[in-house]
Amino acid sequence: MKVEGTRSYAASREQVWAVLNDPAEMAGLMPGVENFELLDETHWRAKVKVPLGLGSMRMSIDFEKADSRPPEHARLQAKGKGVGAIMSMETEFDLSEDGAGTAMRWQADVRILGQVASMGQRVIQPIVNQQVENVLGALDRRVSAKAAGAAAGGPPSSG
Amino acid sequence: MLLSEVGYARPSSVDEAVRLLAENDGARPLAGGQTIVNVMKARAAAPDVLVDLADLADLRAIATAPDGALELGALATYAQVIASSEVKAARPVIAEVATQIADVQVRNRGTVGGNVCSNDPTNHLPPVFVAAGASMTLVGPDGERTVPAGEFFLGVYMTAVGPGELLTKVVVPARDGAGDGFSAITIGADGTCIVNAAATVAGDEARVVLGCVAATPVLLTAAAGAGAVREAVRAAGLDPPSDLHGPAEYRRHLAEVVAERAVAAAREET
Amino acid sequence: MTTTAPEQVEAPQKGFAGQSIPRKEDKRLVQGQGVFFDDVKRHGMGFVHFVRSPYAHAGIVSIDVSAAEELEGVYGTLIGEEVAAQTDPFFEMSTPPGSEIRDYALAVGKVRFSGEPVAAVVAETRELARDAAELVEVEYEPLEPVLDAVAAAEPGAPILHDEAGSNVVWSGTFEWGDFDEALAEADRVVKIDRLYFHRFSSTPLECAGALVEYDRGTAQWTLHCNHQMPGIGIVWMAPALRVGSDKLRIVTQDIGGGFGNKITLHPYFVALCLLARKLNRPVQWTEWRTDQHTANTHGNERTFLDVEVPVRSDGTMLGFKVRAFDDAGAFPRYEPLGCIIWAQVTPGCYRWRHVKVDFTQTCTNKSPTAPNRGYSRMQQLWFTERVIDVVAHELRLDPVEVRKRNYIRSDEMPYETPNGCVYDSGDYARCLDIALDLVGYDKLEERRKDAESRGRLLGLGIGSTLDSGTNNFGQSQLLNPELQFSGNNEVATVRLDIFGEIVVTLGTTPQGQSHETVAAQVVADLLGVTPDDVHVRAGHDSYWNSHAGFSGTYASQFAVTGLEAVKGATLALADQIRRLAAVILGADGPDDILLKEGMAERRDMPEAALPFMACGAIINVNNAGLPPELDDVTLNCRYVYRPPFQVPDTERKFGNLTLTYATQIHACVVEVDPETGVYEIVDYAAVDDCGTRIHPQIVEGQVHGATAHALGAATFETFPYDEDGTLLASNFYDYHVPHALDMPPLKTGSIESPSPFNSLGTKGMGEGGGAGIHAVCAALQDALRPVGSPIVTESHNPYHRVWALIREPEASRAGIEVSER
Amino acid sequence: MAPVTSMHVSVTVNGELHEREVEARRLLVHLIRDDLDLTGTHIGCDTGNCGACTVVLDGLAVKSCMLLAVQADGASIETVESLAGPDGALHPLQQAFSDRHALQCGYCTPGMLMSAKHLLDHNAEPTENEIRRAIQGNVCRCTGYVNIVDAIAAAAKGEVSA
Repeated sequence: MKVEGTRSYAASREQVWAVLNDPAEMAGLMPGVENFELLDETHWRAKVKVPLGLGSMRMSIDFEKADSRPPEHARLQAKGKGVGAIMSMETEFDLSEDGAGTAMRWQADVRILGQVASMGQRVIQPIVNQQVENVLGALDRRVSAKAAGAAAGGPPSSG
Repeated sequence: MLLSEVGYARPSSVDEAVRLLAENDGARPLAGGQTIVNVMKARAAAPDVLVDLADLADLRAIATAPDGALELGALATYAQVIASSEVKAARPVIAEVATQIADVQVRNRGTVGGNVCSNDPTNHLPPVFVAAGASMTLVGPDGERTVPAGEFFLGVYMTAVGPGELLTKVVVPARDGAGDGFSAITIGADGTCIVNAAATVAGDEARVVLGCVAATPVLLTAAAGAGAVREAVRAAGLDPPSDLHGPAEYRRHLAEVVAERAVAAAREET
Repeated sequence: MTTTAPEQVEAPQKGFAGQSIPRKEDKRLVQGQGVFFDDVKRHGMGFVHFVRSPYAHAGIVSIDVSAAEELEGVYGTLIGEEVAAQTDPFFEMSTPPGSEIRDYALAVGKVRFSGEPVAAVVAETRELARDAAELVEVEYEPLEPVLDAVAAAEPGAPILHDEAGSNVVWSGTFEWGDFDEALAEADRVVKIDRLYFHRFSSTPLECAGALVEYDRGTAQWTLHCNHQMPGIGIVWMAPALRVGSDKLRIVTQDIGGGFGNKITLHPYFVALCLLARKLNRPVQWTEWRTDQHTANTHGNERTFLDVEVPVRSDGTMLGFKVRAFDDAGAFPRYEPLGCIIWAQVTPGCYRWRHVKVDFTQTCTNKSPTAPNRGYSRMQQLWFTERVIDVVAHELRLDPVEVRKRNYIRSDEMPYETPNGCVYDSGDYARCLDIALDLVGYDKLEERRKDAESRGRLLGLGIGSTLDSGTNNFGQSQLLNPELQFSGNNEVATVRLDIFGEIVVTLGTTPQGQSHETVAAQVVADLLGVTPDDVHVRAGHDSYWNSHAGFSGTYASQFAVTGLEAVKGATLALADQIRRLAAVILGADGPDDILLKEGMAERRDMPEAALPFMACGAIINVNNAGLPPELDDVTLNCRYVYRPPFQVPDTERKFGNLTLTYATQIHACVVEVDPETGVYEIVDYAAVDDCGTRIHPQIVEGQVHGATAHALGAATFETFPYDEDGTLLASNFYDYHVPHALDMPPLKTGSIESPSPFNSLGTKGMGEGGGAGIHAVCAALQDALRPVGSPIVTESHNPYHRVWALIREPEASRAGIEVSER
Repeated sequence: MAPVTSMHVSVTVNGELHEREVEARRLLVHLIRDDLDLTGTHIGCDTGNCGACTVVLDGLAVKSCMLLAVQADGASIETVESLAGPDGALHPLQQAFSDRHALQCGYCTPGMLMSAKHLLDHNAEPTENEIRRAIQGNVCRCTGYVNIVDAIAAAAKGEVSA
């Protein structure tokens, strides 16, 4: 299942890039992260408890930074395991300058296997959309906070 | 079958229930359990604590308010709704729709509150309540608040009920000459819904709400004629899900049909 | 409900056979006192949970059970490596490459369908077993799945079984008559590029399972289970476990429906046997509904390509040619038998003499298939019925007339089909007339108009099918001449016990087919007692001597094999009673003794009579001084019935493959809402001819059930997969089986054309031929004529497909071509 | 009260009081079948669709796989084992099911009978459609429901064999 979209930020490319490429920052964007572990430069693991309304779904997700051309392009692979569900996701971001701000073109290819996929065909798409919206919403807030922090002379974030 | 370990509490008052919901991370109210127990069986999603509302007798009541509004307690079962003279007098469509929900056993246990709070896109009641302009009463640690049905449904399985909050009742305004209608295409007789629509017609205006075509009920308003209703559904640019019971284009087409039928039924009641 | 009076072809039988007596099984079942496998408990038993693959196709990199084993209350685990070390792969029936496939109780090295078991965990409670299963860590290396039988045969397709090197399980050509000659004789040839029979199953309400005990002292396993074909089950399991067949005792009592889906449980059961031995405790496994849907068995999915039908101007069809692709799923467990079973009904009900079939069966990354009510014949019969209706439509012929013109006639019975099968008896045209009468065919046009006035489209369709019963297992040699299977057998014992009790044991494993009752009727008539006097043991136990190689309940055969065995054993007992009584009563000989009302009496002197109780007592506990001529009288008689079969001719793929053919002619009237494609069956008639009926009510019950399965499959029931190989109907929400409100009113009728090939005149009839599926397809095609005449080319027609047919009728007709000769 | 993962449960089943310590996650059907050994109540699906586990709880037909056992604390439950009289005499519904051949494998029968009993307790003279609606939540894979509907109608009318 492919989802994609564009987003614009009142922040510099570097600022957006900094958020998107810092695993710890990313972990902060995902809903329900309980535990986060950096394995090496390009690999990290998160234990999440995704709130799904009727209850939460626990997953252990391994991330791999597959491709990175700062500050314009990144590709990320994620593989998650939960009870009755295997999730795999490949996400790509392309950042371009947009006046004073930054435009982001993103796409994600999400695949879900297992019992959950078997039972939830008709709701998986909207649920994935909801989760993506959550992440993007959090990203918006984080980037604005960063931009505001930078404007206020805060410390530059490390890549 | 065979659920994960779960905490269980059975409060004896709404206050205690709200406290339990607020104090326990991952707590979720348990009403009839006809959706949540199933979800827990699959273990894909599970609450950590179930707060069983069974002893909150006040929440079972179905009553007519002085202004003629119908007050459905969150714990009123479908069977109660079907048998209720208040429902029949105020908003008969709700009883009619309740008779189409699942089967006798589920109707004996399943509740109005459970139906709207689980907000599965195939549920019948969310479109009915949105069309009728109902409102949901929520009680939380900070007291009571009211959310219009149109703002209550936020996503698949997601509603405006916040952490530590409890839905206590659904208030459906008096009909005041308006008519209600409902139409659904289901898999077999009263099986899982493929597409449904509820309509409330007042004068020449129809509020049509489509279910099962998006994550939440889709509200449209149109002149209450067949052509206008179909046009309004087409103009809505629906992007319904595809599944084994019907591709998106079939659902898109059915949406027009059930919208028109629901409006026609509603007009008959005006 | 209307029931036409059965038209007796012979004089009505006397006695209990032929009467609908109260069922013996009912008293316990209506009180919840049946014993189903999940009701059996043992001290210290552990509960088994299988860890299943979420991938349709993947290599197994590693399995780590340590966390699961550390959980308190967990007794142990089992993984594929242990299975591979301790067992041999299950016996495969195919020739190469299919025979190279290595099928084990758990996945070894790779997984080949979503839901395939990769490990098992045993724990103190059911819940704990599941908790522990979640702790088993399996690392997979995903592989591309292949999900279509035709694509699986193409070069370059992902290969499921590397050791076979091909996905083809079996492939061969069948040629009977002279198809080229038929083309030359034809006035027209109708070509259909593709017909598709979908995947579904009967989904018995009781899922599979077993409680397995291992006795270290005797090295014997006892399986309390619901296997419906223990004879063959043991043939699979014992060699895999490297033991003799006597080391496996299979016990069943009540079984909650089977329909074929409980024939290939051996992989699970072998895993349970290994666990019971490894952990030295009884282990219990109850399959879940989700498991049954994803990983038990499905019915065979079949695609028919490049169909050619030579037809004369008057509508006489001369035969057909087709390329068929059968989807066996991930493992050919009972397969490739489906590659020949269809040939039992090669021409359906029709006098088609020239047939050419190219048949290929492949593996795909989907649930394995296995016999499912109407196994492999239903697909072929659907094909023949579709051919009839498509050809009739294209040539503008009346489907009723075309059927009557092409049906095999009653005066041609017994009729040898082009491939040597012998249709024993029947009168299809008469059954059709009765069915049409029941649905008011003469008023059809008026009803069409009435429906039209309500905005509905009305159509009528016919399904003509056969239920071929009592397999000649020699047909397996047409697939693989090396196979050492042929004929068939079933066994029963009948004995007279100390207090005069008549006790019957059966080799069968009924799942609702009422064998206790029907066997008692036959025994009662032969011994001159009432069915109440006959104690038929409930269930099956392979440890008794009531067990033969093909024992079980499957393939529509009890009324022939089961009852012939019962009859044989009862006649032997009757003869022994008469011989004993003749000696005791001083009669001239056994022929002078009459068995009547529980007594053996002298014909010439009725006051000289010996109660059965006395007979039982004399032989069992009071036998001193009996003369030597009674040495062989035990009053405990076992009889194995062997149907009169020959090994088929493997060169010509020719021979008689089944003993009896019951007829089902169904007529269906549908009303379609053209706006939505939603349709309703407004009238339905099922006319059945299964020869002599021992218990008409039970026969009718089987007709109802088979019809419900067919109607469910026609409209609701399907097992579709997404592109990753995930099953999309893993529970009863998405796999909608008909509920009470979904079933139309059923009218039934019957005639009796006794089979000349067995002594009772009976025919197996439990499976039916899926007539409802064909009837619905035909009725929809008929109803949709006013909206562009779409052609129904698939067996499953949910509302959205009907809507698509209405919207794009031309698309459905694109693959149909009529050429003049 | 703080949430617990296990609690003491008292239920009256077929007139007999049972007390058990039960995990909160245990389904009522497992309490009935595994702990109380009343194996007449069956399980046919994982999702509350099939109705094989139907029992009557405080006068209402419910699916015992859709309730936690702890939810039944204090409740009175009737299972199929309650239908026949103490003398073994079959309930009219049981007799009608046998008379009319309304069961084949018998697996759905206990749940079907409890749904039928619930119907007749609330509606002594049901129409055919009311009967079909009453058993809509009970799946039978053997009979096509034809004889089940007949049997319930016959029991309602008292047309059962002695």
